[in-house]
Amino acid sequence: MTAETMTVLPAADATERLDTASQWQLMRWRFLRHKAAVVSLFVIAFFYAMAIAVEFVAPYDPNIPNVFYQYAPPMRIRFLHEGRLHRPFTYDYVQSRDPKTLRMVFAEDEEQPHPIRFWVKGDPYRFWGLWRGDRHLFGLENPDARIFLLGTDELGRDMLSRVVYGTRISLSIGFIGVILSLALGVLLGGVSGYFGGTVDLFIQRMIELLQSLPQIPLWLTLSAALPREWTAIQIYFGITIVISVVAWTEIARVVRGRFLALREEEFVLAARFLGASETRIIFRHLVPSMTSHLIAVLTLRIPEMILAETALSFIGLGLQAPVVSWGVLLADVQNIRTVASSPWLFSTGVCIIVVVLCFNFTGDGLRDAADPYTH
Amino acid sequence: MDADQPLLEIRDLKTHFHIRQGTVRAVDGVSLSVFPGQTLAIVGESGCGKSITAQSILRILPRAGRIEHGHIHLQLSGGDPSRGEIVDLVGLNPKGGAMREIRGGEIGMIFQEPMSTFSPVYTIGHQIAEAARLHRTTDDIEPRELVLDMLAHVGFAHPDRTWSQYPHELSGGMRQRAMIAMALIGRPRILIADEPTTALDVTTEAQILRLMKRLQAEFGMAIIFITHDLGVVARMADQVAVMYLGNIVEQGDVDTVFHAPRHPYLKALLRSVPRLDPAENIGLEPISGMVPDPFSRPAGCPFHPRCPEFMPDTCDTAVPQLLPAVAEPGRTRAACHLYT
Amino acid sequence: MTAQTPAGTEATILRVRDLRMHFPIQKGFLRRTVGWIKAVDGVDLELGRGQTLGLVGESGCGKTTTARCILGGYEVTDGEILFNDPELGWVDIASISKDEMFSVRRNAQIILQDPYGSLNPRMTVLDIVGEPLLINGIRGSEREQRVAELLSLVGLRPEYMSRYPHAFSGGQRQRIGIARALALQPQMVICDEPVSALDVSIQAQILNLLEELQDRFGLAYLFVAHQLNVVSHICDRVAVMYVGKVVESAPTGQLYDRPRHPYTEALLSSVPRPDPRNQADEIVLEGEVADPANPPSGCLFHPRCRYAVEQCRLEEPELRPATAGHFVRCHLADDLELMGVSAPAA
Amino acid sequence: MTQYIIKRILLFIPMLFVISMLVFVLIQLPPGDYLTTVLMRMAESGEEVDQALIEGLTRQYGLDRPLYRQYLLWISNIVFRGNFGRSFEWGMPVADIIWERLAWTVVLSLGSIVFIWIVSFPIGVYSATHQYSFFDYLVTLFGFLGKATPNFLLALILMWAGWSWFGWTMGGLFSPEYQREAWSWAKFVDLLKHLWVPLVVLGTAGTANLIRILRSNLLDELEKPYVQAARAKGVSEFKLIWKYPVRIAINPFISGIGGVLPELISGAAIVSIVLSLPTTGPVMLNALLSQDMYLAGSFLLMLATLALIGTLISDILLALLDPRIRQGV
Repeated sequence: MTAETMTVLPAADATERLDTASQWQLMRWRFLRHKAAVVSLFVIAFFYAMAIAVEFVAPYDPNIPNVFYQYAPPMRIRFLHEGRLHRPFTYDYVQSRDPKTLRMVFAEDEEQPHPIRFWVKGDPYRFWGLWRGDRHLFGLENPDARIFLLGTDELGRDMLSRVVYGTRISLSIGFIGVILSLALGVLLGGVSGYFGGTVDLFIQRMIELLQSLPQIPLWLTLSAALPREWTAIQIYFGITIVISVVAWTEIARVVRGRFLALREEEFVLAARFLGASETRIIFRHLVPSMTSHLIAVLTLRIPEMILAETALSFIGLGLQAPVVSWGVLLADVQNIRTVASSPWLFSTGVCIIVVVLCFNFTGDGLRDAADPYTH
Repeated sequence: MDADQPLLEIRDLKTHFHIRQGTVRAVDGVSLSVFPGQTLAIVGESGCGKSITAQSILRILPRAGRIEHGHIHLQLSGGDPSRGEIVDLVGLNPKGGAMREIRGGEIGMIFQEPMSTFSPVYTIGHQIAEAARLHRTTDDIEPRELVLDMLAHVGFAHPDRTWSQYPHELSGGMRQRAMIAMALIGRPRILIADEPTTALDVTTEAQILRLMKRLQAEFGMAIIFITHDLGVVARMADQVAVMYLGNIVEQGDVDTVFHAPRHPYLKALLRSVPRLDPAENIGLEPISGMVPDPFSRPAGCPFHPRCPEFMPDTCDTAVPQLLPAVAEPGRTRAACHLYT
Repeated sequence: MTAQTPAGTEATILRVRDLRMHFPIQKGFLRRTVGWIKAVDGVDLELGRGQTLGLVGESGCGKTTTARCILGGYEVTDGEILFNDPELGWVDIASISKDEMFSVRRNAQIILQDPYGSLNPRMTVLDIVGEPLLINGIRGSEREQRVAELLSLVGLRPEYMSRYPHAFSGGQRQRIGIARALALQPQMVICDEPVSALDVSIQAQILNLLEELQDRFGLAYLFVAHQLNVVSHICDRVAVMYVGKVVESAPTGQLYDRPRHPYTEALLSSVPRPDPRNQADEIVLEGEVADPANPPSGCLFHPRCRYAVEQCRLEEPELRPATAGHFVRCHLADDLELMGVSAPAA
Repeated sequence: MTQYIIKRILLFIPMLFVISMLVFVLIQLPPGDYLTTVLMRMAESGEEVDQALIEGLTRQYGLDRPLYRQYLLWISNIVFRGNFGRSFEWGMPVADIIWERLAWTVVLSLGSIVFIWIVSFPIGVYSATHQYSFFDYLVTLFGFLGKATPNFLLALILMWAGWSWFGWTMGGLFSPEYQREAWSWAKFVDLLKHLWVPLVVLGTAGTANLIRILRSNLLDELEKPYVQAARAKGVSEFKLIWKYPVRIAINPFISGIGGVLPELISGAAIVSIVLSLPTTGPVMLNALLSQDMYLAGSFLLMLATLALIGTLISDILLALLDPRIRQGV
């Protein structure tokens, strides 16, 4: 009986609330105690919200080059102009060539402040490829000036816009990939655990086999097999499928393991003795008992898929420019010397680490909360 | 060494657990004496604090548990036998050398789960020999000889085969025998047995109980026998302490405890046990209600909400003390307001 | 306490004949069957209406497997499980159709041992106790009404029905389990170690409740347990199992007073009694329980039996009547004078 | 024990067989067969297409035969003649290319395992026995960070940091001057100077992971009765921890080798590309990009074999360590 292993319950005056608390309520209470997980969940929600509305959130079209702003460093948001408080604004850059290193140097033009506004008109886009629009979350009042909060790349494209656009591809691959592997895993793992016998034996051996193969070389080989002439969207789904084909085995194992363990539970036995049908046992007893675990497992899988896409695109076997994904963006920083002089190119990397970290924290929190009945 | 002098004396022991939900007063003012060669049974239902008392003696409490108050005086062996050196275990560092000497050397312990009290990856011989090396280090005796001898003592027909067996190769009863061998190899003068037969079948239990009695006669050690089974108490104990919610509610010699119980809890407990002989089996009288939540202990006597002899304004206000300080012959000491 | 065998078929609700349940031992990559565990190997039982039959034995003797076979928990290897169903008449559960089994389950129910594991923690008490009702088409307020009745029947407050199992103590959970078993007003309830996991004081509460319910509804209990004192308290008849076989079965008083099988004798004398003045001179059995995958020859008990003779090693004894209603599986049953539990003259 | 090992090895062979089939299917997946790719290459480089060569290749790989015959030909060439086929990219037999690179892959992987063990073991044990201490939190945070940073990104960060702060160019296993040199003490020292970067990069994620696993396992084990029983016989706390719970908590470590090896090999594939190491990764990637499938397939086959061997070794080690597994309980 130690502090760590006991379910921690709210104060004693809330006993009635606790007594009638369902599994999900208990889980929520437990999860909320895990501060890092809660914060992480918000961060993830923020990123996914961004992924949904990239066209609107990104200030510019990610593929439009700006010849005058190659490798421009991030601009600062300022509040003081000529010593006086001013609404948030930026200064534009004037560039000159350093006489010694011959590199372009950017300096702020402190003459002219460019106020930042919300809901501004900017580059036209098609939201989700369907609806036309030209409003952006924020931008400069002056349509001719530019704001680069995360700097620009070698073609002078806005890094912030690129990172934001990358969010959509990378995060959705993680999500869709997990759903695909869930479908495969639940189907095969469930079948395996439910029927047992020869079917189980066969599927188990198959899983072991797939798991013994080194993952990344397998991914590489599979992605290399995707036809070259495929369009970006086809490649996108192709890569998602490749990632899921490798990843479903773990989920299948979890599903099967839980299924087997739960089938032996006394309450399942009790239901059977009551005359409950198989369907009822599966959907009323087995499935609810494993969902919470499954959600935790899946949450921990998503970052792995995001990383897989990143890795594949990074080395050129995944998505390719002009598609903008985090992996594609990272491919740009392979040249260390460029990064050394323009470290803001690493902002993609920071995003990846933050998102993956948050997924891991959330997943951990969910896993701890998944079984609120252990003592 | 004087037989009237207790080997081990616990005075007003309080062991509390500090966990997130609050403090659990698992042991709350327990005083006990253990005399040489005698068996003291501590009996009570789950959660009454009997195992925590045992763990407090050996200072092997779980992380959240702390001894808050009290003394545990142990008379050490060696030195001048008439005086003996007395040490307060509460004052010792639980990880220190002095305490480790006492564990296994002065006080041995056996546990409930014979399945999991041995590490699965070492042989039985190795694990017992380790204890032998810790407490019986003499140059002229090989630990192996000692262990084989002890294994034979606890009833292994082929000690040398058992020596190289792994725990999973033994049955539950055999494992418990091996556990006893391990606890006794250091020739402790006190053996703490924490529900040693609860996980065993009744015929195996009989084997183990008989074995313990035989070994006690042979080695002359005192036994602290922790159990919830009144039958086992009746078979094994000389002295009995009945615990309820961290307190001793009644204490006395075994015959008096069973035949002249005084505390309403003990009386009720005895009435609620089904008898083996169908002829003696009349209706059971269960104790109403249930053991209260450890976080919301009742004020006053902890048993008062379930007590059939509850006296308003007395039982729910003052905590009854275990009286009298010294048991009168033919009388137990009971912590109950009926007797004050 | 009547010590009569239910003679006529109509007084009998369950008759098990030569029940066998063998489990395959599978090993290796391809899970080949390398042997059989004869968990239940020729069990005969008879339970009268409104009676309680105790099934006792040590762990692994096959008592729980027997109980579960009776409710169609496994596909039995061999034997008959005849149940006198009020709607279907005599049916053999061992070879019954699914639909018929569904109907039988309304009249034969079970209370499981583990009060923690046997209730789905994700369902409210209403859903747990109401599950059998729902399965049989009783829904809505009618179901709620019934559940409320059942809860008060087992001594729980009906307001508790919206609570989840984690709100209850072990004893209360076992009451919920009993309410669930009684939901469809069965005639026979199998109690699979219903009080083993409970503290003494709670155990008595549950035993009294079971007796009360039996009186009220005329239930027949098959009471599976390892605690001989509990069995002695609640049963009319007792069957003792050893390694998959019934070795002795008799009315409780007879069995405890004058056992006829050496194993029963040893079992009874092993039980520590809560009275220091009345401690039996216990017969301590040597050795270990036989391995059901690899049983000894002849009488399964002979390696541990202090009365064993040559015949015991060679020949397997049959279960045969020693006196009226007292069956025993021992070659020497008539010759031995075995010790019972009655207090020796002080 | 011997019986157990023999059984495991006997199981290993059919596994390998099935994997080789899988690999063969994989290398057949890209559109177009080997021959058309070769012809296309030749046409691109303006070489004369030699009819005899075409026939030779067709015969050698059985390209006019059904797929299963092609497979049998391929696998029997590998098994009986050590002939993995020919890389047109390199213009030489695959066998000549892969062995040295495989050797480096093994060296790096084993080196990383040693690194992972040395680092994670004491930290994991300390962290579990001092739960909720400052160091424990620090380690946990490091664990999460290590898990969240893909190793190629870590490689990039290290290289970037090395370059911008110290002006180092990391990457490769040797300085250019030793690249073509014969082995010497100086070359070995040079190797060590370079080796730590890939080891750290490859080892970080694994270390973070193992610390987490060890910590949580050990926390479970510390609550077990056998630990209390050992404590009750007077074993000193230090010895107690290392001898009893750690010994059990180590099992996932051992079985981890089976999983760590494929993971390391996997991770090494991309890290090697970033750090331009002479391992399998970069060559395999090139082979895949240029559809040099016999080369890529051979790599995949060999890497899978390595991983299988890892599993085999860990199974055997596990059996050595745990009598319950050894005796098939």
